[in-house]
Amino acid sequence: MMTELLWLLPLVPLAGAAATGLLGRRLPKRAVTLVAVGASGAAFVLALAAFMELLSLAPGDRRIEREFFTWIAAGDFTAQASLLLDPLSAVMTLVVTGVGFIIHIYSIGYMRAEDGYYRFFAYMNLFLFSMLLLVLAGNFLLMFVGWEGVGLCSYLLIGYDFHRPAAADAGKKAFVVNRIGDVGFILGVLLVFLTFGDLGFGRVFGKIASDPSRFPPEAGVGVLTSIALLLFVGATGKSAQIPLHVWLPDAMEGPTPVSALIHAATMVTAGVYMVVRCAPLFSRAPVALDVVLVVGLATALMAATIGLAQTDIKRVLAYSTVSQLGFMFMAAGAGAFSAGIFHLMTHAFFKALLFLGAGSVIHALSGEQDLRRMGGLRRRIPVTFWTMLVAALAISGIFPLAGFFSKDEILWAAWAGGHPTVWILGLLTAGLTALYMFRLIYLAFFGEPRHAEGVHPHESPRSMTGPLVALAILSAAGGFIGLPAWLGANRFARFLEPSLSLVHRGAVPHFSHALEFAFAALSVAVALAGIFAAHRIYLARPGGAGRIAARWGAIHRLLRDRYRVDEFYDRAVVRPLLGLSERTLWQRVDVGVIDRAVNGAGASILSLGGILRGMQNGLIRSYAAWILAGMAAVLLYLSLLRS
Amino acid sequence: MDVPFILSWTTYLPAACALLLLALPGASDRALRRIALAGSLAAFVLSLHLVFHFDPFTGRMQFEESVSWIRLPAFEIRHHLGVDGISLFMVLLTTFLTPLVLLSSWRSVTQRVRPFLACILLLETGMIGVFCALDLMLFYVLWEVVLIPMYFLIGIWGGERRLYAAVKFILYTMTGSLLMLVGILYLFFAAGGDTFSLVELVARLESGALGWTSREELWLFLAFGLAFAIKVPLVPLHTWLPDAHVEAPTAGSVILAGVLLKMGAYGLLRFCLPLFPGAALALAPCISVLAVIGILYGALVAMVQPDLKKLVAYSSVSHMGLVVLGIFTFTTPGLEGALVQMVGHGLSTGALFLLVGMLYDRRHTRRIADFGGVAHASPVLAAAFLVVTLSSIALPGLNGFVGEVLILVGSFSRSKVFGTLAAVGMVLGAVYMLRMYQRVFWGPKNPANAGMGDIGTREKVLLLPILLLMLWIGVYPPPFLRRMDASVAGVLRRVESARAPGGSYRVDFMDARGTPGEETK
Amino acid sequence: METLIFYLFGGIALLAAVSVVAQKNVFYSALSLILCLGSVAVLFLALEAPFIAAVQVIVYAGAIMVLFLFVIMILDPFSAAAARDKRKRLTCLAAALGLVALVVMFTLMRAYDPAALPVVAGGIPADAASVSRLGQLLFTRFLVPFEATSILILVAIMGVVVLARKRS
Amino acid sequence: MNPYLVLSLLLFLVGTTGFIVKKNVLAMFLCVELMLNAANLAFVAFARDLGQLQGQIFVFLVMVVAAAEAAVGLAIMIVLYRRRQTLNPDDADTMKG
Amino acid sequence: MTLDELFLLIPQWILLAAAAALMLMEPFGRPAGRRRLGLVTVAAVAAAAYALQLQWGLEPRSIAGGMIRIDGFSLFFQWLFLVIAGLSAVLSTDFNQREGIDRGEYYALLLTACSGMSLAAMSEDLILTFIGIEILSLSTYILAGFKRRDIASNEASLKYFLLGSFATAILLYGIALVYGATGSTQYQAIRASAALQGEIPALLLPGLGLLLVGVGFKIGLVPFHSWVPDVYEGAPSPVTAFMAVGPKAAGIAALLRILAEALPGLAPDWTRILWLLAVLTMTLGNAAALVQSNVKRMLAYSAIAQAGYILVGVVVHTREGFTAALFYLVIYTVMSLVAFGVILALSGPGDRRVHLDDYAGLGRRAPYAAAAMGITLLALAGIPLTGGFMGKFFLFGSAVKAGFVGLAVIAVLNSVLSVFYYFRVLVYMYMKEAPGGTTDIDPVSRPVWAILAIGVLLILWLGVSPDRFLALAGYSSLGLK
Repeated sequence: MMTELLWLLPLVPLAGAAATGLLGRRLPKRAVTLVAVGASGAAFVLALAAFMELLSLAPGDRRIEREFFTWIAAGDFTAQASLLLDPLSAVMTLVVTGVGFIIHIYSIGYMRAEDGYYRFFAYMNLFLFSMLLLVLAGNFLLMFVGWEGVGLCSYLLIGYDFHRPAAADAGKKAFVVNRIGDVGFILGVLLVFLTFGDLGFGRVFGKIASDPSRFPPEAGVGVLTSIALLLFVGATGKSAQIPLHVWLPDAMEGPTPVSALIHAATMVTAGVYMVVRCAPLFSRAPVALDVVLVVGLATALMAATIGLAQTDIKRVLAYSTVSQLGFMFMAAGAGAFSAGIFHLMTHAFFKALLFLGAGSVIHALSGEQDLRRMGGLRRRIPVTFWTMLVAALAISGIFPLAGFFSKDEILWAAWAGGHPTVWILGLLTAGLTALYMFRLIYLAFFGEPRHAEGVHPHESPRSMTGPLVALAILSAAGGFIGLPAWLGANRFARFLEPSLSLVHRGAVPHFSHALEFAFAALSVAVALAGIFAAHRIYLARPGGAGRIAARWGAIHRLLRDRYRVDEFYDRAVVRPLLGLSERTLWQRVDVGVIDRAVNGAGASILSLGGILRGMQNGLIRSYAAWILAGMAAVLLYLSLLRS
Repeated sequence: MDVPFILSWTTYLPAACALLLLALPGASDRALRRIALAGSLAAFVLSLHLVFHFDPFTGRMQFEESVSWIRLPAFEIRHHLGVDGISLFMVLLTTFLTPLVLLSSWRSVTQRVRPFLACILLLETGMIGVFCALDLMLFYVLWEVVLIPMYFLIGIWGGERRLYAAVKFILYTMTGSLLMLVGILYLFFAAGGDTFSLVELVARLESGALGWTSREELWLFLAFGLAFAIKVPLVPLHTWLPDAHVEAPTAGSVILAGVLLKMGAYGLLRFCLPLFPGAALALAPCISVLAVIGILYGALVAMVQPDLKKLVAYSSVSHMGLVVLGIFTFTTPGLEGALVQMVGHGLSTGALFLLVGMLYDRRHTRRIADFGGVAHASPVLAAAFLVVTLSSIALPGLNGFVGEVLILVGSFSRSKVFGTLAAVGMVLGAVYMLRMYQRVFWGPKNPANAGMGDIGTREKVLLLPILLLMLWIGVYPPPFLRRMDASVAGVLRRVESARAPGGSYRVDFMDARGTPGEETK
Repeated sequence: METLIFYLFGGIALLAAVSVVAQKNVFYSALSLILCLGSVAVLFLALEAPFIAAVQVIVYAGAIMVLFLFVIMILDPFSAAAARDKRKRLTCLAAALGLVALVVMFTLMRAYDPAALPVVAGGIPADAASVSRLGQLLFTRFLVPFEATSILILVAIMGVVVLARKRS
Repeated sequence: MNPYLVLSLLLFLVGTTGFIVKKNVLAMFLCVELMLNAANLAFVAFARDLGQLQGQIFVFLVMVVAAAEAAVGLAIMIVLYRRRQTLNPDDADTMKG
Repeated sequence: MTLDELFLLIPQWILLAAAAALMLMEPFGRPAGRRRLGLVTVAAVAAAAYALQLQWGLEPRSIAGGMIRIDGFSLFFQWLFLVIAGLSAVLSTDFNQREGIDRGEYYALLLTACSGMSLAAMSEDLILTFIGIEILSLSTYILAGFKRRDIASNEASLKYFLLGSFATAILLYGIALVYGATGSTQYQAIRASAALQGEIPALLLPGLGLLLVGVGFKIGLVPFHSWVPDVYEGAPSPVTAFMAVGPKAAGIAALLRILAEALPGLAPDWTRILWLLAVLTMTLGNAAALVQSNVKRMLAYSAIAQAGYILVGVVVHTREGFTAALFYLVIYTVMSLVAFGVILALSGPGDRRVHLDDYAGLGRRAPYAAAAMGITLLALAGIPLTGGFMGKFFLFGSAVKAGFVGLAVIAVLNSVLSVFYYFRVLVYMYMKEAPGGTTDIDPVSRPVWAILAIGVLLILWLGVSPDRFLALAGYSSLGLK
């Protein structure tokens, strides 16, 4: 039943967006709330129903593709408007609508006082629509529609407070950086079409899998590698990986629910989703996979280090997101696609929770975001504190919270896949994660209150704490659907299996459960060490952080300035480009060369006219001389130059 | 239902209306405006008839009509009109935009209303005629006729440097078109000197009854192509465009960007490709290079423009470069993409100029730096502007994307380098458009905008059809694409015939780049 | 005999022509021209054109040139001497161009050979009674040009009346 | 080559050059008369060479033309002199450019 | 000369009789009769036209001892000249009264000039052609100086006269050389003689050169053009209108007859010379027109350039070329007369308001006159749907067909050039506001209005439906060869 109504799933939020966007200005807030939140809730229900229906099918049949109409057809290029529901998209749909619904509810309270209330919800619903389209798309081009759509919504929502120049700038930056990635993506799509003559996921992957002679899995750099790398460029843009990670921290200028939904839980994970969706392709492009792995690792490590030195609570979380996304790509790069998705899901829970919690903190402190002006909030906003603590533990990878299972699976995959260096650095990153996360917790909730006079921290309303609790439960328990093999069967991986059936798998060396367990214990230990270090530095010894910062001044400044990547881009790309356009192309080429040539041609003819004017001197005798000269010339021609 | 002379009716109705305007000495401006609007709407309704009765399954000309115009012993020039899938939407775009343009000038043009309306209506006749004409001379005549009202529109109702812009416009375009006249004459005599009919000439070429040396063909192509390239405009022949756009009144800019530029690309498709396929093939690499340069160059220069109209003008250079690139891929997606992009660019850039005009009406400035925070004062205007901006930067789901992606498919299949560079244009497009949008509409409340007010009903009526059409093309383009298929296939067949083995032209430059195992048809 | 006459009067005509140009005073230029015309009249005689020679002396030198002299005397016989020259280089230029034209035309015309001419239809042979033949022809075959010259004279009369009359 | 023709050519070119050299409108017109005379000489010379009569008729007609021209020309010059008290052609240069 | 032949010359007799009558009306006519001077002229022209119309369809023939040819070509040009004379007379009436030069001789001279032009076009003998041109020239010398009290008019007259007689002398010497080379001045005889002699006779080439100079002067070809701007500027405006079309057309007619009928054997030579002259004429005429600020003077230069276009048809020397040249002459005549008509209608007392600044804001001050001027300028620039375009189209077409693609391209680029200055007048009329204190436009008389209106309609009609005139021109060009 539900599979027949698959089109409803994205269209419900779209209808909500249209209704709130077009009519919202005239509707009362209550109606807007009803429509928008109702739409997201309905989408969640529909997603749930679809998921259930999928579950009811035999694993082999869990792939439902519906083509609604031909979207674009020109010559042999056709793109269908087709939706694809399979375990992978079902999981994503659930995450998107579920977290989305929760955050919609949270936003009711958070955005209560805003003028642009309807606008906010219209954008949010539009985002849900785009994200669902991205997730459910049955072919590359339609996916690109959602892909750009979520970029647009991100742009709109970051720039929601458009009167603040910082927000406006951040929105534009997000869109442009995303666009750079999108170009890679669309080029990848074009190459897919060129290579396979088709764009549908099923058919393309089928052709790859069924034709090992043309697409040998272990080949070096071939067309598949090109496609994979181009697509991955798109992923780096959307998922804020090096070198296109710069937009995400700035995106924190958006309202906090937006940060939670778009820039933590869903949109930024689209890159991961896409890579996993294209796993049959990536898995046959080992070079590309290595690139994914290295980029993921580098991003994870770099972002984690930056996270240590940030003072804005949301920015810490943003870098944390970048770092965690890096983990997901590490998983994909190591071939553990389902682990990536698993971490994607758990991360969605606890990171959304962290952001919402941060939002609650900010709300409590009347807009204060600087960690240095917080402290001692533990008792003032207990619900927020406890739920955030759960999330912090989860992200740090403390057993048995959700993050533990997913992260551990990734690290294990890296080791098992034969990348010990990756494993070590990953482990280090996990420790750093615990360190910066608990730095946040300690600075915000423990110690002396440092907030400004006149601010009276207060707990958030029920509509905000409710979602916190719900997400806390998910963060705590969400991991159990993907228990590792040594604790039982990984049901999550098995569920995803039909979506990954075409993935090429090399020989996997077998390791004992004991080893796996040992590794898990090690990672928990590292996390605990991180927490301990945080406690020592930020809580036990006041001023410890300052001393460390002073001792490693250069490094600290480098981290605080985020490795100065923005400045580098500004100097290496933005300003040269603007200078080139302004001075060389416009002033020199356009005005200086082309226009001058055009005007010069005119001017030279005018000056010829001027010369003629001078020759027309009014004297009869010189006119006669002209006639005589003409006569002489004609005669000269007739006598000498003839024939 | 078969309406006789439907194309003539559509074409000449606006001109008749213009004459009516000139013949009504006592009428008030208000009445004149209404008459003009009614006339253009009637033309639009007539053109709708074309769509509904258009047979998408034939590549031949439809609604053809042909009467003798100038009959001489040796030859005759015929008044020969017809539309096919290539011209159909150009005609529609014209008839669609003209009423909107008239509506847009309702308040902003208060001086010399009568000649203004007459100019616009004459312009409409010329433009429709250009798209329908199947006789080379008729085409040429109408092509030139279009210049004059445009010249007056810029020169009389334009901005401060209007005279310079008008002269530049006319000299640039006349240079090209007069050389085309020589080309037409040469072609005519080379073909036997008895017919100017495009259909007949193509038929002769196809049957082999007519032929020329490759050298002749090259020169002929250049004679035609120069006129079209100036009109498109192709870099480096584009410098008339920013000036003309900036100085023209809103209505002029809309028509200029919306329709006039399309005449160039249309000419390439309609004449250069079917008549000189060999030369088109031979020159495709050079033209593609220019087109790609245009895409990037226009975008980069647009990025640093301080004037709204100038920015949009340079963005047109960029977008039209894409159209030319699409045409010279000689692939179905490329050509259809170019056509969709032509329509789409007409809509989005037309709408942009309308919106800039609305801003200008309110603030009497077009400098980007003078604005800021407009979204506070005019949220609906800001929203509409945003949609149009997004369409212009090819956001999926809006019209720009369909054309752009098809062109990219076409060009990418020909040359990965060109395709990639063209795609880079997408990024630059986003940069300059969003930069502009941010600086104009976002930012803190600006006291200068205090008296702006949001857009009124008339302006909403103006924008709504465009926005809906953008959405329609973006979401469900098959009705458009389907009607182009047969005609585009016809053009491509002509081009391919020149590529036949033993043909004098081989184009290896562009095909050489594909990796083994991925030939495309 | 004829050669002698040619060189004598041809030389005089040429010298007189040069004198027309060389004289500073227009009065003497006019006199030189009369001398030139007279010498050419002698050459006409030598060329067996007595009627033309007579007309040349009577009408041309006699009437037209006298008219010239009258006008010169009426106007300003000695102003030419003081005339300022706005374009000094023109003299040299004219001389150079005249020289070029001379050389070029001379080279072109050098090959002139009347004997090579075929007999042309419509040619009127010159005979002894040429003067009476001349009159006859003027009123038959050349009637139209002759009448046309009368229009010319009508025009000239009108011109003089219109232009030279006293102020009305 | 016919020596009369050479003489005629010389007269013609002296007239032509003189027209440009002279700085008096009357003298210039005298040079034109010189040129006409040169043409007349050529006509008569050709007529003799060809044994034809019509060359002489042409000369007669040309003389009439010359007379008419002279009348009109002198009238124009008189008007010029009345208005400007000059016969210098270089003074008649108010219109130029 | 038979009675029959006299009958064929009746149109000319009528003109001359009328000229004589007009001349006599001056001393003997009463003052009241003066107003009718123009009317008499027009009546004479109409009568001549009627007489001419009776000759329509006659077999081509030579009359007057092979001096005059009656054929389509002659008819065509006689028609054209009658129209020019008639229209000039109408344009003159008001002007002459205003300027106080309303004398019978004026109209008489118009008629004699017309007669001279007709002779030049009909003549088949160099001597008669010479005399025809001379009649025309003498008439126009006088007409140019008709405003005796005006220094400019006098100066124009003097310049025209001196340079004209200089050129005439050159022409005459050329005729003498041709006579010496071929033993005849009759076109067919020249042609036959040249053909019989096998190689080109020695005197024929310099003869050709001098003929080209002489006739080129009349047409105003560069570098024999220098009199044109000054004389056009100085002459009374109606005379300028007449000169811009009449003598030019007569020169073209004579040139066509001479080259096509007498000297076809020298075609390679004169084609190349005229090619160069055409290019020079177009380019320099246009370039000089660009920098003019006096409208009359600008149109003078434009007239030079237009002659260059017409010359294209001669250079091509095919049926199509001749036809196109004749056709363009018709159109050029109409365009020129309308343009000068507007100028003289607006020029004001003393014929002074001829500066571009005087045209500022004309579109509002005198919308109809401005519209007439505007359409004419568009036509002169060769914009489609005007006769000017059709004319150029057939001219350039003939060039392309005959293989003169380079010439066509140059001509076309020149058209672009010309757009610049033609449109500058449009700019002044429509895009600039009149400066304060501009005087009002004088009322224009009905006859002048009628001429302007008919002219504009003709321009448009020729631009839309040129078939008939083209057929006429084609029929007329049959007379050549």
